[in-house]
This record gives sequence, structure tokens and C-alpha cells, in this order.
Amino acid sequence: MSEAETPLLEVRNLQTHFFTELGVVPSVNGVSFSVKKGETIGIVGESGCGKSVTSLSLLQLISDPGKIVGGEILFNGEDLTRLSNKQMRKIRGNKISMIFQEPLTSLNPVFTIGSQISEAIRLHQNVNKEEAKEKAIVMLKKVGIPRAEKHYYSFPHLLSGGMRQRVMIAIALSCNPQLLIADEPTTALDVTIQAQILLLMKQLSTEYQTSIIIITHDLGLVAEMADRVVVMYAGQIVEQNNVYELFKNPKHPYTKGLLNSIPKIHQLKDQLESIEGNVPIPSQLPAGCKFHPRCAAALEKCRFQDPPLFQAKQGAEVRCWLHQEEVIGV
Amino acid sequence: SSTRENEKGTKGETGKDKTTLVLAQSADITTMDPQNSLSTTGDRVFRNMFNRLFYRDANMEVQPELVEAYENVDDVTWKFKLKQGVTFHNGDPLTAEDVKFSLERVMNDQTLKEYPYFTQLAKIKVIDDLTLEIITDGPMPTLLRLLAKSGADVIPKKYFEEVGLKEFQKKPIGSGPYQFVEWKRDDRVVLEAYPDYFDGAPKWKEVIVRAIPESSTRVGELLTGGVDIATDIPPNEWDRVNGDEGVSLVTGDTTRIMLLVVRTTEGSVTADPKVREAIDLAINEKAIVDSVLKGTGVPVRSRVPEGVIGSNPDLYDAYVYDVEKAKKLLAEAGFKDGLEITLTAPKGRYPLDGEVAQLIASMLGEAGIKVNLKLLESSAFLDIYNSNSNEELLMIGLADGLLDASYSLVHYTKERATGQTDYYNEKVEKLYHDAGRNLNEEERIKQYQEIQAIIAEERPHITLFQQGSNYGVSDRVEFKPRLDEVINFSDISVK
Amino acid sequence: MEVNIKTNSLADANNCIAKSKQSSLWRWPKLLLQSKTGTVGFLIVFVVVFVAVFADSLAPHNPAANNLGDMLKPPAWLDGGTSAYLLGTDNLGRDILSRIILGTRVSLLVGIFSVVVAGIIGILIGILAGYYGGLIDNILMRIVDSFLAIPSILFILVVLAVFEPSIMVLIIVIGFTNWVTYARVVRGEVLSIKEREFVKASKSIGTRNGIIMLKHIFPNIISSFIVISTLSVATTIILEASLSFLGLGIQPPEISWGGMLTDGRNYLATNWWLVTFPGIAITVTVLGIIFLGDWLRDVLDPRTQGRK
Amino acid sequence: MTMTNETETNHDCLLRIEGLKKYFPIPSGLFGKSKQFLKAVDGVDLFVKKGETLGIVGESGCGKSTTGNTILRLLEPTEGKIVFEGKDITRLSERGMQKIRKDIQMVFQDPFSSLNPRMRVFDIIAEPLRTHKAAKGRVLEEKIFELMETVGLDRSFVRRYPHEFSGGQRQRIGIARALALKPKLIICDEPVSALDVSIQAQILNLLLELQKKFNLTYIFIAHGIPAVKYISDRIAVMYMGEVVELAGKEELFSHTMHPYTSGLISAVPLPDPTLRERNNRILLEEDFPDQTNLPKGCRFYSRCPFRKDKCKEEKPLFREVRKEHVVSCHYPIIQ
Amino acid sequence: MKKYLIRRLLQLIPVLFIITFVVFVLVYLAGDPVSLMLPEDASEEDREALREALGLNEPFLYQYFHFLGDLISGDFGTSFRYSQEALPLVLERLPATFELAAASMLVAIVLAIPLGIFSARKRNSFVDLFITGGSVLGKAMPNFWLGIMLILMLAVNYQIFPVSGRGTFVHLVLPAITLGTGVAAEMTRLIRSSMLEILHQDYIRTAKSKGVSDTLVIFKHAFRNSLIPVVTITSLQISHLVSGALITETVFSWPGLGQLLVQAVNGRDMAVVQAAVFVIAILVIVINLITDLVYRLLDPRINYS
Ligand SMILES: Nc1ncnc2c1ncn2[C@@H]1O[C@H](COP(=O)(O)OP(=O)(O)OP(=O)(O)O)[C@@H](O)[C@H]1O
Ligand SMILES: Nc1ncnc2c1ncn2[C@@H]1O[C@H](COP(=O)(O)OP(=O)(O)OP(=O)(O)O)[C@@H](O)[C@H]1O
Ligand SMILES: [Mg+2]
Ligand SMILES: [Mg+2]
Ligand code: NI
Repeated sequence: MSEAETPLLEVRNLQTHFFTELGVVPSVNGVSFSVKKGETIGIVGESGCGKSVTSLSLLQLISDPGKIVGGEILFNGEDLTRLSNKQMRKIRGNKISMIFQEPLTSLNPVFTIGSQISEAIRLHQNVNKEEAKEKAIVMLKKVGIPRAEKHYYSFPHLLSGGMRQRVMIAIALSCNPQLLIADEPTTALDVTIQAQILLLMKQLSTEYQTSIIIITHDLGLVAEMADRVVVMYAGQIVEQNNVYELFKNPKHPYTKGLLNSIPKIHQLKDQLESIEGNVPIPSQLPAGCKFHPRCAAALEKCRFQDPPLFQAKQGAEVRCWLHQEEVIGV
Repeated sequence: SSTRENEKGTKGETGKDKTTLVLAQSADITTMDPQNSLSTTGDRVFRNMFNRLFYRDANMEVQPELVEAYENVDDVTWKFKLKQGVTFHNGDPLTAEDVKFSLERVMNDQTLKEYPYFTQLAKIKVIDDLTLEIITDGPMPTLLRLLAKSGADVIPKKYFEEVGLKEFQKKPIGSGPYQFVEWKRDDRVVLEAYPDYFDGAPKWKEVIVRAIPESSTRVGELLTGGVDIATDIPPNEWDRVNGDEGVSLVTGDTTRIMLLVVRTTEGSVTADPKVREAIDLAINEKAIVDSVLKGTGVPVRSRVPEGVIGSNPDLYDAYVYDVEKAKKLLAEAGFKDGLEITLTAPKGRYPLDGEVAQLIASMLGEAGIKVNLKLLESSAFLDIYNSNSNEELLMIGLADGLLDASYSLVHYTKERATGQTDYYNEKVEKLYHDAGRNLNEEERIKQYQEIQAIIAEERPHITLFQQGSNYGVSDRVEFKPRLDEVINFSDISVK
Repeated sequence: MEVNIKTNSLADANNCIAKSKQSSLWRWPKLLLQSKTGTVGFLIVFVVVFVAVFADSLAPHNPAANNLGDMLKPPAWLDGGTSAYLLGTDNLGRDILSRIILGTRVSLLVGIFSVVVAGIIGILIGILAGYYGGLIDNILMRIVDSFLAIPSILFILVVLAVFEPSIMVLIIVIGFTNWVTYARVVRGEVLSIKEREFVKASKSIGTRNGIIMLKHIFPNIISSFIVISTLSVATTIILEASLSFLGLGIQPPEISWGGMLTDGRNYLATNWWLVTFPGIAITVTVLGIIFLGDWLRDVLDPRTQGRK
Repeated sequence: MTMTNETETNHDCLLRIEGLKKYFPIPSGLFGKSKQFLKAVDGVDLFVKKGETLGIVGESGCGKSTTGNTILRLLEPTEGKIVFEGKDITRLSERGMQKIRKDIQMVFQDPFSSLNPRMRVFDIIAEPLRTHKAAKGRVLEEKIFELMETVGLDRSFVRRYPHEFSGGQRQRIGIARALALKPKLIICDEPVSALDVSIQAQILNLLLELQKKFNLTYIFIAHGIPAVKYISDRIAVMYMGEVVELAGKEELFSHTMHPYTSGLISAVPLPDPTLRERNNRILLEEDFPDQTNLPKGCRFYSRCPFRKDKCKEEKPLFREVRKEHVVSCHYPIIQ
Repeated sequence: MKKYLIRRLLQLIPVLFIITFVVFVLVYLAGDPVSLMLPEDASEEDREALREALGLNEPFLYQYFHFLGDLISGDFGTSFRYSQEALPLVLERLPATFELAAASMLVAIVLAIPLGIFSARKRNSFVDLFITGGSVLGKAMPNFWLGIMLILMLAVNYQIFPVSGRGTFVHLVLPAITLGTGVAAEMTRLIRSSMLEILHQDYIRTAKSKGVSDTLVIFKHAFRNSLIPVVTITSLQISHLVSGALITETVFSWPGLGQLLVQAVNGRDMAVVQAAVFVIAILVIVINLITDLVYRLLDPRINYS
């Protein structure tokens, strides 16, 4: 990371825990990363590793038993964790927007899509109803919804999954945010539709210089979209690097395993490699390296000592004892 | 609110002015056909809307009402001369034809509730416009009483035939002091004065009879001045009524006797007179009346209520109570270790009936009689009673609509007792039938009194008490209750 | 993580089975203590059931014995009250405390068993209608509609007119009038459950419909049934009071809280304690049952019961 | 159509479906009689050879699951013929079908809803054995332990409930249940789409392993193309209730002929950022025809980047364009 | 839509058919109306004669089909009790019944919506517990008890409202509160739980992520959705209000359907029972239909086919 340029967003040692009746769940446990202006970051990791909680923490949208217990979220130099609810509302949807995974359930079924878009516009821009409507229609057209004037009055259930997701994007982009967080924006969609949505997001980000955090567990998607990739495992970042390096030369055993276990269209193998064992439950994390029970290369040390995030070669950051030496080498 | 408003009958219950009387009863009337109603609540309305040939004065003496003069032509023939100038509310004059029509209707139409009482009338003959003859089926000492009874109301023949029963009910027309304005079912009946009443214009311009089933609500209305008179005030409400300025409690008698119907059928434990006596001895009627009923009622040993012709004064305000003797009798009857009987009683049919039944059950328990108490809702109770499926004991309240002992004592005849009490006593049978045809009043009374003495010993009915009646009355009106529980609006006056 | 433990002998497996059994036995009290309202609810219900079971020994007086000398005595702490009658006496001089204690029995019996009766009918009809759908559903739902439209008071009045009122009859009658709600709820639930893949899976194996309904559908509706039924127990206790108002409730010498309320209502203005104490008993019990029901709903919901 | 019949005689064919149709009535009208139908499966011809894996891919809602369910007669086919081991089972009675179901089993998509949350693992796996009275008592127990080991579950788990397992483990339970009766054919309806990437591979490997071990035949339904490609021998591509292309997997990927197939394949994001700027991507428009009122011509017409007038008017035939490579398109892409 | 309505209304026919039969059987079983019409001391001959006159001696099925025949021509028969046509007797009660039902529903809604929302928002707080306790109390208070209490306090002691009867608006207040409280209690709990569920929905998160304020999230985004399950229950409740207001009617001597029905049942007044149940059934079904339509209005996802 270059010192000169201040990043748009800098997350430092973010910790979000859930205080459930069955004990404290450290869903996000010391996550740090930063996003530059116009940059697209991909966060990957298996289900339950804390990706969504991280993204929700950024917007202070963690609900009840959950709480941000530590760390800073610097957005344009301002720590979001210290803002009041009211100040935060000014940022949500305005400077930072979010697209959620499920397009069907993320839109309110009883309001027209038009009203849901213009609501966001009216909240943050000083416009009247008519202007908001016009703007919303422009947004609908921009995300490629045919007959936007008509669809303005449609209810969400009448649209296909792809169209609904476009509406979500329209809402998110309606106020030209500086940062767009897309939490698994295409998992509910078919690949043919997904391709369109991704294209759309790419275009928009180049057009407005919007920074994007794209959260997914589809490594392919990240390979297509991201400039930099953050790999998470059990509430922690285990590897972070630019996208080309990461795919060419994964360092953490988990990243390696992940890459190997994806069946690929264009290369043929008789046997897929897979990561043995199961994703640990956040409330019952193993001691030491969180990945060691599944790690073929685990050392004795891994069982007791949690590795820190090492700065490795080629700008990578890796949380693995195997890469301890490389750091020293630098 | 103004009088004018009240006259229209829209919002009348304020009742604070001197021309409107508001009455609250515990149940609504069910019909506007005076010959098809048996309820006291109905009678209170009809008595003021219709006339009869005779009426009962405050002392329950039979007095001529529509009749100018009458004559007992022979054992079975009676001749009546009607008053002149009596008109119905629609202006038609009341004639002998109307009387004939009305009486024949109730004599012949089996669907009418009053029909059973009028079966002894054989024929009505119109002599002229104002004269008629009634021929009875055998000598009938009670005829005049019957003609003063509910159901003997005179309805306008012409109007009735013209409009039919349905329309008549929507707009009933009588010749009484008050005429019909409206009837909102389960809410109120509104009557207004009939200015051309033959006996002079009535006192009240308007009378509203409201139906308020819940006693505490009735009392509430009374206390807040919503009504002037509220009937059926249970003892638990007395403190509220007495404690409030401006209203007071007025008590009276009724002809209703609460009693236990006892099965004397062969094979049932109560067939043994000793057991029946033991039961009577075990029940402290006085205590019941004094405690639960707070004194509204008088313990009696006869089915014929005090104040009715033929009643036996020896058996009024009398009771037997001796638990020890009861136990002894039971032992003698072979029930040393006690016995078990069933008592069927209604709940909610008579004031505090459930409580009384529970008390009786526990009193019998003290004498070693285990009681299976069956407290039934009113209609289920009547089903049992009417289908004669009563077991050893059944508690019921029986009134005397005719105010004549013959009405009450028919229960001890073989014909009526069969299946129910299964009581039979040759002497009682003879006495009753002789009295029924005896036109000598004094002798007849003797015969009835003798029957009562026998019954008090043989106990096919174990009588408990003669029920009292309680009215909450606003201090602005003067009201005296009557034995027959009828209310003549014109007898009520503003203080 | 037990994934890697290989147990080869059957004995070991059985050992594990025994362990898991034990832990499930302890799970309930643990889960209970985790919820404050659940604990309170449980305690209330426990006390009420305890009182119901040992009512005879707990009651200080014979609840049916009327004492004409001690009529309408106020509670002990008021002027005129005596310590013999802690909560006062009623209009026949009976001890209110003893009556409440004895009344627990009937009120609970009626409350619980009429819900059971309603539940059995409702679940049966609901499952059949929901599972088979089509004509059967149509016919059954029309019957349900009809029953919904016939006022339940009509049933109760008529049945109690035909049969002599007793606890048994009351339970059956209330149960019979309340099944409709269950049938509706259960049917709705079944409609969604039968689309779940495990039902399809069982069908694909060749399991017969009867077994599917019994083994797959029924266990999965039972938890929502428990939730509505706890509420319903409360409603039933109060319904019994309303029936007493119509003279259709429990017969003396049997005592129920509803009956006490009804008998005492005439004394509301003058002798408040006749209705207040049974009223409090009903409210507290209902509160306890509702708390317990809410807790049960949480516990039976696999989302909260959790993946450990 | 004639083609499929010919091939069938050439091979040792386990299952053959001909002209399979499944229409769902859309309730309307006065008494719920419907005139409109949703044609979920509309004339599908397929065959599966013994020991092979037939993959079926296609977008969500194109009728993949319906095809699978209809084969098992969980849904009654509207039209067409299902022949299993040379026996026509299309009109078999419920009784007769129960016997057949022993030989055809299914593994379902969602590991969370395909196991009854209120049954223990033991009972879940035992259910098919009990239903078909295949084992009892000790033998049953032994069998279940054996099955659990086969799919890689520890036998100490038998008394657990499904919610105590992770998604991958649950899917293993589902597979154990499907294996219990030693079926000849297993229909896998998107068995890995709900699983994590790292677990997906475990299950795919397991399926392959079992296939070898028990000589199983699979119909593998999925919309994840890489996974289908990995596991299948032949792949059928479905679109709007119809099979639009069918070929051996190498053939299909190297000589994709239907524009839809090629759009589908090119839309799959590749886990290799260096390929990001590839320019052979075919983007499909998002303009679906109404499934209750399908156009008379090619169903793909509205989305096809290569559509011509003929496609609108005339329905393309399903024809063999290359050897063992059938496609229904007027203008197949020939590379 | 029109077809849908017609279909729904046609469904009435079998339902009404079942209802007439069930009611007929019930009333027939309930016993002999004659014994209730005659005085306690009437003789068996008197009763037999009346039975004959009323046609109650015929066999059951004959009586039923006779009744059904009349019914088809719109004749419910004549009330034994009122000796009047049954249907008008029932219809004249409808205004009072509607008035009370509507007012109680209003009371319930006005109470339940704010309380329900409030307790959902402050979940597990003291306020929530308080409201839960309150709604349990509301459910645990029998109507007659509450009604009499209200009369004692507000009508007799303070004389703010009239004690009983029907007439002006003020007459309506106490009965409506009495009847509405129980409904409100149930509704409060329902709104609370449905609100809690809605608040966990994804679209609420979406709204928040747009920067919508908490109040607006509740009242705009959550409320309308949470009403959807409430509407269904409300329709059930209204049915109860129509037929089940008996106790409140008795306490306030309100001339509604409930009183009529119970008196008719007690008097085995077949014609009136039939007519009343018939009318109630139609009302209930129509109310259900209306709620269905409201449901559809609230939730655009449902279509009419
Ligand atoms: N409300 C909550 N209460 C308790 N635990 C929670 C809650 N929300 C999330 N968690 C826990 O936090 C962990 C991280 O969840 P998160 O949603 O961030 O995962 P994810 O990486 O986004 O997974 P997915 O790919 O499935 O969306 C999970 O293990 C989950 O159990
Ligand atoms: N029981 C049913 N009733 C009515 N329509 C149905 C039914 N089952 C499926 N459909 C419809 O049939 C079509 C095909 O459904 P199917 O489940 O076979 O699709 P699929 O290819 O398996 O999709 P997915 O990938 O989402 O599982 C869909 O449009 C679906 O809505
Ligand atoms: Mg997530
Ligand atoms: Mg599918
Ligand atoms: Ni490690």
C-alpha cells in the first residue's frame, strides 16, 4: 500500500461480535483492509466466515445481539464507528451504498420499485417528488431496465431476478456513492444474467470512479471483477493480495485449497482436490491457527499459536506460519 | 331532555320529568299477543294496554273492569253486561263481539300459551252489543278469577281480522290506558297515554319499559336515574340500592313457592315417607331465607301461597327443622349409614336458585344424606321437569296465576302426579274434584285447606318458602308492589 | 470437532449414543434458565400444577362447606376479616382461598384437555386437507368454513342441553368448537411443509402417504401447534368463565375459577374480593402459560435452538 | 427423434424417456378448471446408459427438476414415455412404482430442507430400508453404520439430528440415504449448489468414488456448469422445458453449437484474472418469453444474439449435427 | 377478479347447506321446544296438542326437508317464541350488531397498533414486558367482569357514560371498550410478533442502508408488511364479534344478534336459530371475502386468478 495516497476507506482491526444466548460469537475478529478511490476489492471466503458481517459493520447496520467491539472504520479520514445514528444516516445510501444478496427479499414487496428508488433520492438530495421520480427513471434506464417509465410503477415480484437486482443497483447508485458494497450481488442469479450485472457494475465504476467492495464466495467472480482480493477464513483475513498475484501464486493453504477445489471449465482433471473437513463454527473456533484442523501442511506450532498477518513477497499479506520466513527475508 | 323529545320516544330514559315513567325489567317481553304470553314481564305491559272483563285490585279482590253488571244464571251459565263508551285505541267501540272473539280465540287456538287455562269455557253467546253469556263446562267457581287473569284480554275483532296476527303484533291495539308506540326487541317497549281511555286520561304521558337482564346494570341505571323502577333486585344489590340517596328498596310478596318435587314412585328411596320427612326436617328453611335471601321470602309448608283463595294460614310462615330427628328417621327407614339422592335444580331461573340448592345440599349432607347436585341451565332444567325425568328431588318455583288454590293443588291429583311425583291419595283426589265443582266458596276453601294439611304430612312436595319480590324504586315515584307482580302504571304516582 | 474421530466398535458408538442422550436430557433445564421469562413461566406453571395435584391437602378449609355465620367475610388484612379466612369468604360463607386452590384442578383440566381435544381434531383434519389438497381439501375446508360460521356458543348450548354438564362433556364440547382454528393453521403449515424436500425425498423412496404424514409432516407442525395451544389454554380457562355466566359451566360442588368469577360478579360493587382473587389466579396462570409458550416457540425453532 | 431410438439399441440403456411432457395447470376459471398451462417440460427425449453420468444444465426454471421428478413419477407426466430397464413405467400403479423406486433414488439440492429436522440420522438413513423391509434390528444397524462409513460420516453421529451437521455432512447423509437400497440409478438434483466451494469438491469426489465402487448411473442436474462438466459423461442443455443440445462433454465444450449453450458457457466467470479480458464472450439479453404462452418459433429467439427471421416462425428440429451431438437450432454455430 | 368473486360466492352454497343441516340437527337434538313454551304446570295433553299444531310430530328428515323447501323460497319459518317471521327478527338486529362490532374493532385497532409496534421496538425492555402483561390481563379479563367494572366506575360512580342501552354515540363507548379490549390484547401480541419478524427481513436492512430513519423504517417499511398477517386474524375476530358479543350485549342490554341467538337456542326456537346462523354465516363469509380483498390490497404479490 502506498503511503502517499490516502485510501477512501480504511478498516483497522475491525472486531464485530455477536452476544448470543449460547455465548459470544466473534464473527469478525480483527479485520484490516483499505480501499482506494476507484478500486474494486473482492472479499472471498466460505459461507459464515464473516464477509457479510464485515460489510454490515461498515455501514453500522449490525442488528441486535451483534456489536462492533473494536477497531476503526475510517471513511475519508472520519471514523464511522464514532458517528451518531443521525450522522450515519447521512452517509448510508449517499456516500456508501450497499447491494444485497437476495434481490427478492431485499426489496420491500409492498412498494413499487419506483418509490423505493426515489425514496433514496429524496432522502439525500434536495429534490421534490417529481424530480426524484425523473431521476429514478433515469437510474432505471441506466441499469438497463426496459420501459423504465412503466416499470417505475411495478411491484418487485413482477420482475425477474435479474431485473430486481438491477433495481437494487439503481437504488445503490442513485446518489452517486463513493463506495459501493455489493454483498454477493449475483448468487441468486443465473450465470447469463450474472454476466450482465457484472458488466453493468464494471461500467458504472469506471464511469463514476466509484470504489467497489464485492463480497462473494465465487472465486471466478472475483477473478473477473476485482483489483485486489481479500481472503477471509473464520472471521479473519488470511490472505490479501492483488488479483493477478493471488491467483497465480496463492500462499495460504486455504487459498490454495480453494483454488484447487474449483472445477474449471477449460482444464480437465480426473480428481478435484478438496479441502478436507468442515468450516468451523464461529462460536467453537479451534485454538491456534483457525485453519489448522483442515490444513495438510499444518505445523505443530499452528495448533497453539495464532499466526499474525505476515507481509509476504509481491505485496501479499498472509496469515500463516509457513510464510513467516518470507517476511524476515524482506 | 325535553318532554317533547320523550313523547317521540327517541331518547326517553332520562325520565326526570313528571310525565315519563321508565321501568326496567330483567327480561324483554316476547310477543305483542297478550294471549300468547305467560310471563310476568309481558303481563306488566299488556295489563296497561288491554282491558279484561274483570281485574284484581291491590288487595287481589276481583273487581269488574269492562263489566257493568253480571249474573250467574245457572250452574254453568253467566251473563255479563259491558260498560258503555269503551273504545279501542283506533277509536272503534268495544262490543260483546270483541269479547266473544277474544275469548273464543284463547279457548280454541291450541298454539296459544294461555290456551290450557281456558279449556273449561264451553261457549260464548252474544246477546246484544253490550251483553254476552259465557257457558262453562260444568260448574266453575273460578270463572271470574279466570276472566281477570292474563290471557282474558280483549282484543279488537275487526282490526285483528283485518290485519292478521303479524300486523297486529307490529301495531297492537287494545282498549287500555296506554297505547303502543314502539317495541325494540331486547331493548324497550314504549307506550303513551291513551287520552280517550274510558276511565279518564292516564297519569303518565309516556311509559318506557326497558329490558336489562344484568342485575347490576339494572341497579346502575336506577342509581344514575336512568330508570324509575327496577324489578328483580337480588339481595346482593340491596346495599347499593339502600345506600344511595334518592332510591330505595321496596319489597313485596309473590305467589311463587319454591319447593322440592319428591319422587314417591315405588322403588325410589323417597318412596318411604320417613325419608321424605327426614329431608324436610333436615332443611332449615328459615336459615335459607334469612341468610342467602336476606329475608325476602317466608318459609311455608304449603304449595298454596298466602293471599290466594284457599290458602292455609297454619302452614304459612312455618317450617320444621330437626336434624337429630331426621337422622333418627333415616335410621328407622334403614339408612343408618346415610343414603345418596339426586337433587336437580335450575341455575339462573329464580333469584339465587343455585345458592339455595347448594345450601340445601349441604344441609342434607349434615343429616347424612349425600346429595348429587345437578344445577342446570334454565331450558335444560325445564326439559327434565317436563319430561318427568326428575330423580329423587327437583327444586322448582311454582306460581299461581289464577290466585286460586285449585290452580296449585292440581299437582296432587293422580292425573297430574303420574310420572312426576307418582303421588296418589284417594282422599286428596276426592276433595280436589269436589271442590272444583263447588260453588260454595267457604266450603271450597275448607276442602282445599284440608288437602294442604295432608300434603304437608305426606310430602310429595317439600315446600321451602314463598318468594318475595324486590324492586328498586326512585324516590320521585310512589310504588306499591302487588302479590301478582303486575304493575299498573296508573297506580304509580309522582311524589 | 469430532469429524476425525474414528470409532470402529459398536460399543463406542453406543457410548456416544448414551452421551448424546444424557446431554439432551440436560439441555432443557439449561435452555430454560437462559430465558428469564421462560423461567418465570415455568415456575408459575409448576406451582399451579403442584397446587392442582395436591389441592386436597393444601386447602385450609372444605371449599364446599358453607358457613352461614361467616358470609362475605373480607380478606384477613381488612377490617372484619379473620385469619381463618385469608382471602375472605363468599356469599355462602365458603373460604375463597380453599376454593381457588381446588378450582385450579378443574380450570387446568378443562384448559389443557379441551385444547388437546381441539388439537387432535384440528391437526387430523388440517393434515389431511393440506396434504392431499384438491377435492379432499375443498370438502374439508368447506366444513371448516361452516363450523367457523356457526357460532360456537350454539354448539355449547345445545350439547350441554343434550348431555348433562360435566367436566368431561365440557372438555369435549369446548374442544369440539375450537378445532377449526387448529385445522386452519395446521393446513397452512402443511401446505408449506409438504413442499419441503424431505417430504419429496421420502416419497421418492416409496414411503406411503400415511407414514409420511405421521413421520414427516406431523412432527414438524407440532411446534407451531404448541405455541397456539398455550395461548388457547388461556382462552379456554376464560371461556369456561363465560360459560358459567350463561349457566353452562362447571357444576357445583365442582369448583372452577370461571365459576367463581361468575358467582362473584354480582358482588363486584360491594364485596370485591369474591372476583378479584380468582381473577388474579387466572391472570397469573395465563401469564405463566404464555411465557412458557413463547419460550417453547423459541426453543423449538431450529434457528434459535441452533447448530450448537 | 428417430435418432434417439437408434442409439438406444446400440447401447446398454438403463433409462429412456421419450417425448416427456409435464404441464402444470394454472388455476383459473369458475371452478378452478384451467385452460392455461405452464409447460415446465415440453417434449424431452433422453437416455442414460448404464454406468454413465448424464448431466443436465440450464437456467433456473427451465424444467430440470421437473424432469427429474417426473422420471421418479413424483409428478405424473402429462405425456410421454419413461422406460426403465426396458420396462415402461409411465403408467405403472403406485404399488408397482414403489418397487421401481428401490432402483431409482434421488439426492436433493438443499441439504438443509431435504432432511427432516426432527428425525435422527439413523432414522433418516433407515427410512428407505424400513419402507422396503430390506433390513431389521441388528442387520439394519450394521447396514446403516456401513453406509455412513461409505459416505465418510462417523458412526458416532447416528443419534444426532440434522441441524447438528454442516451442509457438507448433511449432503452426505442424503447420499447415504439414496445409497441405502443399492439403487441402479441416482438422480442428483443440484446436490452441490447449496454448498461451499471447498465442500462442493468433497461431495463431487465422493459421488465419483461411489460411482466407481457400486457401478452407479447418475443423472446429474445442476446449473453450475463446471461441476457438471467435471462429473458428467454426456451433458444435456435445457432451455424452457426443452433439451436444446446434447453431446458428450468434450464434444459439447469443444464444439458448442447452440447459441444458448455458448452463451451459458461463456458467461461462467473463470477463476483466472488473466482471462478477464477475453473477448469471445456472448452476452444474452434478458428478455424471457412468457412461459405460459410460448412463441411458436424457437423459444430462444428473443434472447438469441444470432436470431434470424426463420427462427421466429419455425420451430427448429432436434437433429444430430455431428456424431452423437444433437442440437435444436436452425443455425448452429459451426466452428 | 370478477370470476374470483363469483367463485368465492358460489362456495357459499355448500357451506350454507352444511350449516343448515348441522344447525337443524343441533336444535333438533337440543330438545322439545314445546315444553319451554308452556307453563311449568301445563299437562302432557296440552303439550301434545301444541306439538301437533306446530308440526313437531313429523319425523326428523321430513321436518328438515320441509324446512329446506321453505328456505329455498326464502322462508325461514315462524319463530315459536315471537310468533313472527324469523328473518326480519334477525335482520332488525343487524344495525346494532354492526355498530358494536365496528366500534370494538376500532377500539382494538387504536389500542393495538401503537402498543404492538412499541413493544416490538423496545423488545425485551421493561415497556415490552409491561405491554405483554397488559395484553395478558386484557385477555384474562372475562367480558362480563370488565363490562360491569366499567359500568361501576365510569357510568355509576363518575357518570361519564350512560349505563346501558343503545342510542347515541356515548352509549357505544363502554360496550365497545369491553368487547374491544380482548381483541386488542390478541392483536397487540400479533402485531408485536409479526413486527419482530418483519424487522429481521432483508428489505428492512435495505431501507436502513439507504439512510432511512428508524421511525420511517418502522412506520413506512415495516408496518404495512406486518399488517398482512394481522388482517387474517382480524377477519376471524370480526366473525367472533358478530356472533360472540352475547355477554357484552347482556351486560349492557344491547339489542344485538348475540342475545337473540342465545334466547332462540334456549327456547329451541328453530326458525330464529336457523335464520340467525344463516345470516351470521353469510356475514362471516362476506367478511372473509373482504379481508381477502384487503389482503390483496396490502400485498401486491397475490393475484386474483
Ligand atoms: N444475528 C446473528 N446472531 C448470531 N450470529 C450471527 C448473526 N449474524 C451472523 N452471525 C454469525 O456470524 C458469522 C459470519 O456471518 P456472515 O453472514 O458474515 O457470513 P458470510 O461470510 O457473509 O456468509 P455467507 O456467504 O453465507 O453470506 C456466521 O457464522 C454467523 O453465525
Ligand atoms: N408443482 C408445480 N406447480 C406449478 N408449477 C411448477 C411446479 N413445479 C415447478 N413448476 C414450474 O415449472 C417450471 C420448471 O421448474 P423446475 O423446478 O423443473 O425448474 P429447474 O430447472 O429445476 O429450476 P431450478 O434450477 O431453479 O431448480 C418453473 O417455471 C416452475 O415455476
Ligand atoms: Mg453473507
Ligand atoms: Mg430445480
Ligand atoms: Ni496454518
